[in-house]
Amino acid sequence: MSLETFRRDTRAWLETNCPAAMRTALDEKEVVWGGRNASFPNDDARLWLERMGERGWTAPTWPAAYGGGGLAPAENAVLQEELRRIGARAPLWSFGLWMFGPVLLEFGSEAQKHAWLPDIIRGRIRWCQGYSEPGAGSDLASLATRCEDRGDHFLVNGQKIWTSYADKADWMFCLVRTDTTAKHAGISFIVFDMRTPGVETRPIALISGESPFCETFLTDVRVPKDQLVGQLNGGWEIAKRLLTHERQSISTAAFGGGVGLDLVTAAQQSVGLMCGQLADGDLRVRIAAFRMQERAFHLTVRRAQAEARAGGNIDHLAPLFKYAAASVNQQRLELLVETLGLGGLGWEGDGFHPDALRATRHWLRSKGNSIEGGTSEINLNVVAKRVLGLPDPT
Amino acid sequence: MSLETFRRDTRAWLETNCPAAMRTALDEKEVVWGGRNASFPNDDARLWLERMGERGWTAPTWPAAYGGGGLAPAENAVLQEELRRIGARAPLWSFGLWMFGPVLLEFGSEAQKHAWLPDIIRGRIRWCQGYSEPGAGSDLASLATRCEDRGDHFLVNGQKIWTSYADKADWMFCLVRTDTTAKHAGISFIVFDMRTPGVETRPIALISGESPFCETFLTDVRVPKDQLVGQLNGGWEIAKRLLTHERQSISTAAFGGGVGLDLVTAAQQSVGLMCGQLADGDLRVRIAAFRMQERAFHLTVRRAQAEARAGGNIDHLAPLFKYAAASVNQQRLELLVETLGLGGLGWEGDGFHPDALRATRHWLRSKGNSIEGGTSEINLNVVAKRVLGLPDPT
Amino acid sequence: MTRPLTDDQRLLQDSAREFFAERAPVKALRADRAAGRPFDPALWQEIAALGFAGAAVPEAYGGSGMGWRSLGLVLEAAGRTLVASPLLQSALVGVAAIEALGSDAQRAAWLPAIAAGEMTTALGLDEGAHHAPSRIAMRAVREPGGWRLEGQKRFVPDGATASHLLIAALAAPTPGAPESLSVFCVAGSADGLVRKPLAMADSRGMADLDLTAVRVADDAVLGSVGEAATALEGVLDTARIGLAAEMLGAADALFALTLDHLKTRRQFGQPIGAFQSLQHRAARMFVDLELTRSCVLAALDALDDAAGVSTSVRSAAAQGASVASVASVASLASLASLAKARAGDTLHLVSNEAVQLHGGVGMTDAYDAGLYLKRARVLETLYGTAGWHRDRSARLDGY
Amino acid sequence: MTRPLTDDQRLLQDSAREFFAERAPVKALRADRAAGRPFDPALWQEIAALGFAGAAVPEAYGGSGMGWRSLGLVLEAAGRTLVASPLLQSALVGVAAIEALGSDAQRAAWLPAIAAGEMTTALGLDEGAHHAPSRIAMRAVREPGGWRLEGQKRFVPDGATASHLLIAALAAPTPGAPESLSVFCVAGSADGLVRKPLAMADSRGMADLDLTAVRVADDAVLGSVGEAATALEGVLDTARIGLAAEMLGAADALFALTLDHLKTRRQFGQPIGAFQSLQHRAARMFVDLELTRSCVLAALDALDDAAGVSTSVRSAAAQGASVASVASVASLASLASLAKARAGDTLHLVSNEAVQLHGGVGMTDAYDAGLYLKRARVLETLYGTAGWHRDRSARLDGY
Repeated sequence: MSLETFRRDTRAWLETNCPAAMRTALDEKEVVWGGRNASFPNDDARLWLERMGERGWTAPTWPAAYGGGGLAPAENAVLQEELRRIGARAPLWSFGLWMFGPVLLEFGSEAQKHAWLPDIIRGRIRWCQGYSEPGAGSDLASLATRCEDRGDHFLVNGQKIWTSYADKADWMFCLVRTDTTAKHAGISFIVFDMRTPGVETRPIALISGESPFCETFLTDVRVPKDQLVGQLNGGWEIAKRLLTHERQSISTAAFGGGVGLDLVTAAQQSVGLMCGQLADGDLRVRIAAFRMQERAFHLTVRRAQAEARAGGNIDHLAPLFKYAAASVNQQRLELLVETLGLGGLGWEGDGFHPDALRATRHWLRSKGNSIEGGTSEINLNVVAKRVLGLPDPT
Repeated sequence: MSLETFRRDTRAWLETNCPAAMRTALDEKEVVWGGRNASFPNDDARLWLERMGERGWTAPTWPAAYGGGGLAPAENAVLQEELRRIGARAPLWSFGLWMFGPVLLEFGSEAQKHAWLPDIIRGRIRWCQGYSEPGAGSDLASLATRCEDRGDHFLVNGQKIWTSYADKADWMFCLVRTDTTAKHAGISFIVFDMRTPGVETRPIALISGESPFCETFLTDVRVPKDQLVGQLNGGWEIAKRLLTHERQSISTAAFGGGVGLDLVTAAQQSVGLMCGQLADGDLRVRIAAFRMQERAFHLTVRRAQAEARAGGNIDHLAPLFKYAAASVNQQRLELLVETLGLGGLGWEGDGFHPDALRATRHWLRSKGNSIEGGTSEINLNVVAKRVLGLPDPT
Repeated sequence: MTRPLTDDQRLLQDSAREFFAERAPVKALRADRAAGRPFDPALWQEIAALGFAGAAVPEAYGGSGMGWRSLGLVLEAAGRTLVASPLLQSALVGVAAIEALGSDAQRAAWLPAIAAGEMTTALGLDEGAHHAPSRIAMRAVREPGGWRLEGQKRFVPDGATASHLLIAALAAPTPGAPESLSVFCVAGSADGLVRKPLAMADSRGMADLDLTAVRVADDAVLGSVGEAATALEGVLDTARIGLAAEMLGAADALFALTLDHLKTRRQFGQPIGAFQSLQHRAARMFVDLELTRSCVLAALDALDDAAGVSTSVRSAAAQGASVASVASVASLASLASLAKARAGDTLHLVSNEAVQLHGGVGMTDAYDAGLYLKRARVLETLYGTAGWHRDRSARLDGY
Repeated sequence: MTRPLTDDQRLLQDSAREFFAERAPVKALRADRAAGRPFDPALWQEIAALGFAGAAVPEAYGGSGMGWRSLGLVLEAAGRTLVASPLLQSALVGVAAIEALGSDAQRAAWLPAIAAGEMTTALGLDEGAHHAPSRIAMRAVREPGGWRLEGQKRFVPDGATASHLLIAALAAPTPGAPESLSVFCVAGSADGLVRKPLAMADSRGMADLDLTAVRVADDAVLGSVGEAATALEGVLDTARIGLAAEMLGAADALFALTLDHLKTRRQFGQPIGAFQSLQHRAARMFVDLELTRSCVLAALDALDDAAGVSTSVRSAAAQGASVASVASVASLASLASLAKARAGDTLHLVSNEAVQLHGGVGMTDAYDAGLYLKRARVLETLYGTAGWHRDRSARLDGY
């Protein structure tokens, strides 16, 4: 089928099948995460997921054999263009689609792919990621959750932390220690149902008042042996691949990209003008400096995208993006809160504008940007060592 | 003698003996360094040094036995007050007075003290310091200048660098390696006449155009054994004491303290006003931020002085001073040069105001403030480890 | 200026730190937050009983007469554990306002009550989300035997709980005369006064105030109408300096918490505090803290000096204003801005670094770093941000 | 905007870097400095012969017609080794001015001469030590058949050596009409023109110009009097962008020199580049450099786009100004300020860090870091400091 035909067919199908309500901007609260206890903001959202899932277009480039769309990259590009053209919402947000699926395709057995990929594509199973532990943050490879071979099953004991939405997830993909005598070479990658006896989750209240992350306690959790993905003690390679997926998805999403109040408008309204300029000259200078930094960052993202499209190698820019995206978002929210004055430091109630309350929460939440998915310090280490070739201490 | 009597006598003596010309502000160019080839800006300066040296008041607290003033601390305080009262110039600037003398008093033999201290006090011998080497900067203890025991003398071979005014000095005090099997415990402290065969100096041209420092090449230099100060291989202890003297004298002198143009005046003249404020709003904000930082630094120096006078321990503030003094001076000169625009970037000639040319040279020279006498990085290490108690890597 | 602590002050500092660490640690703030109250009234009675509420009140008025620096040390100690008591608004701002503006009768009536912890005050000054003492719209209209207040105040610290509100308003001493800022003492229970508590991110008590035809008698004017404007600047400078002391305490305690984490948290086989980049960041925070400490202490000293000066100036008023006192007022304003700006920048840095250096745990509500972060921004904003004070500092220096 | 380099551009970049590294390394600057000359005329002939002088000149006028981005790549390459040739003033500023303001006859007369390296220009704009295009006092007075120029210019780059000076002056098209900025081409040998060379810290050629009754004919006016003011802003933006490219090259090369030092200098038993605090500082410089690179490339692209736009606008002039072209002019100004400010901040940081990280050797005249530092400040200052452009950026955005 020619691309032109594909485009025409796709456009026609979308025209018929994408409900009008799904062609509006997606608010955070209306995101569809799927899963056994999926909730939908409305029937159109349910319908949209069903229709897209049926065609495998939630995972357009995955093989049709597992329920994916089976599209070639060029076809997928057309599909994405057509979706953007009508402003269609993503039918499904899913760690299964973004993270677990891609590594399963690469490392999983045929049986595993058939077992799990179709449900990911249809949004029937919601996954979460068991990586960090209280004692293993930046130094992830020091993880200690023990996984013992008990003949016909594994027995898992330990604790995971910073598991996004573990309390709402159906299954977990998880790094465990299967050899205590080796560091990186003693890690394996397993998956299990969150209903397995011995799995307990507890949401972590953040400084922003939200609880998107959980602690997960694993006590004598029995995991069937066919739920080991990849080789025994071969989990670190999968982990590294996954971290790359995570960092890319974090920095291209560019923290809180489209969020909320415009800084300059807020400043003009809140601070006022003097001699035609923002009355607070110090704040004005810092806003100008920030906006130029932000713009330089966006131009860099665009340059990298253009170079990547032209077949250039942009590996040296990858750790930069995560670092700079975090810094830019944090600066923006600090300035926004400062611009709003005490009005930007409310917690709740009628005394504050809802946009201002949202800004406060986002500001607090943004402090995690430079920690989650690889701290800024780790990213600077990576730039120094891998990009600039600076030596390790001896 | 009561302090009151001492004050009365001192005041009378100064009234008679301090020439009027020596009661004016001291310009850098008129500093008297003494030495075998001493030069004096005028006869009054020569007379002033002779008179003060004769009384030992160039080194008021050193024992009279070596030609010092033999004053008690309280008497010295009175002397300094009286000198300040009439705005008297320091009769002599001297590394012998500031650095070598104090350690000689502590570590030298009786014969050595009698041999060298009187000439230091009278300004007859000018000393320089042989510390750094091309391969030993921040890591001073890795110095490699070899000093071999040849029975009746030492034979010294190596190279020193950053020796202040070595080309104008008469004698050098110098760290050398007497044991290659130990690092800190293989260093000795020797002194020698710069006329000894095998000693060559070469001034180093700096980016500021000045050459206050030299490289010193030592080739088969024979040093009599009685010119070893302290124990063989005991030089590191002396070195540490000397570095403390150096850092204190650097940070209390507070780089370029009284130098040149006032930042605000220069900005008002060069940049102009708009709406009653400096027309360049960005520069204005940075000048304001700097001046507050500078003031905070000065208040800290004063607080430490007051606490020290009251008998408090201010050891935790010592590395802070060197670090902050360098940073404040560098910021000031960067802002001054920026304030002067292209007029602050001249090298020489009638096209520039002499004050502006001086500012440019000072700006370039100030880049060394955070390097010489212990880099800012080393000072931050010291704060982190000794003051804050942060651990060494294992 | 910049005197070392006296033995009495050291003793006071130790006992204040000990008291707050014991009786009002950060977990007391958590308890107040959970209970939905801005602070614990019982704690305030203990604070007053220790003499802290009257630290800056002269002995003649029932205070302990220890002066501003001593009160600053108490505020610093309170800042260490994020105590949100009436200390700042009553013992500092209220006392400063009554001292500077009030008549002898008002001093005699109110200062002892504040020192005893019976009366608490809240200064109603700003009418927007930013500190802007030159943008007051609240009006006081002359009526027979008194004044009628009309207007709104926003984000008044302790505004919902103080027994008395000190309201800054524009008023003319005689009909037709130019209006200038004056301060009125309004009972919390006054008719026409509506107090709307605000739930702030840092759980400290603030309120918006609506004043509709609030009537007060003549003796509610601090001093007399038309004379407050200049003296009010001095009161605000006192507030800024005391606030800077509280901020220094918060920054200092949070830095200590962070250092502790750097020494104990292990990753890659060692304490993370062994990594040089973190060591240098910690060292730079230390430098900032020490510089801030110098500014705060110098500013507190200047307050004590100015108190001395103003007393002597008052007695020598007939000879006209002395040049020295004018210079010292300018320098007090400058020092107040220096202390507030420096404390603001330092607390800003330390609070951000604290969360970052703690990693994930710093993001959790269960850990204290986040509470310091939220309080930090409120304190940074109150009575002028660092940027506002840099700007003011440049203006004071004429550029 | 933000297109990857074409194959031609890559080739050009490589050959320019190779050429300057070979023929004009930093030691050539040392030789020029020792000889007391701002640059080597023989080198300029080679540069012209390679087509660099005419990179932005259309082929119709004897140039290579490669466009602004290509010229930017050449300037970046020149910046790497601190080449102080007429490239910036003639190939960039002169060409931009003649292109934007000149008549067809002037283009035909001057552009080929610049491309061939025979004519060199210097823009005489600022009259003080700071960039201030709105503060021009130089006057051009109407005389029969021509104009009389009176005034002074300060710190004109290449002002002592250029064959022609492009002098910005206030002039009225007809007697009594309001004056506006116009640009006059004055031969270096003109009567009444006194050029005073300045010895700058970076050894680049600059001069003060005194113009006393300098008479020029009508055809010396670029275009016509009264029409230059807006277009001149565009010429200055072109200058700023080209300068930013040169600065990026200097910063990039100096960073490479510094990295090399970090890898080879040993202290405490290891390369100093193994110390984490230095690693993080190097990594942050890398981030700054990459962000700057993006801004410079985007701004150069915008120049090429605007050149396209202005051609099409010119042909479609009868239909009135298009909204798109107005927007793109605003965005060009904004991008020019972005590129110049970012390049300024980055070069400032890198030049200071380079000296510091080199330690003592960085302070010596014999080492190159100091030459980069001196050149850095001159480039930072020319056509507006980073602060000036931040301010302009805020004004362009209406706050």
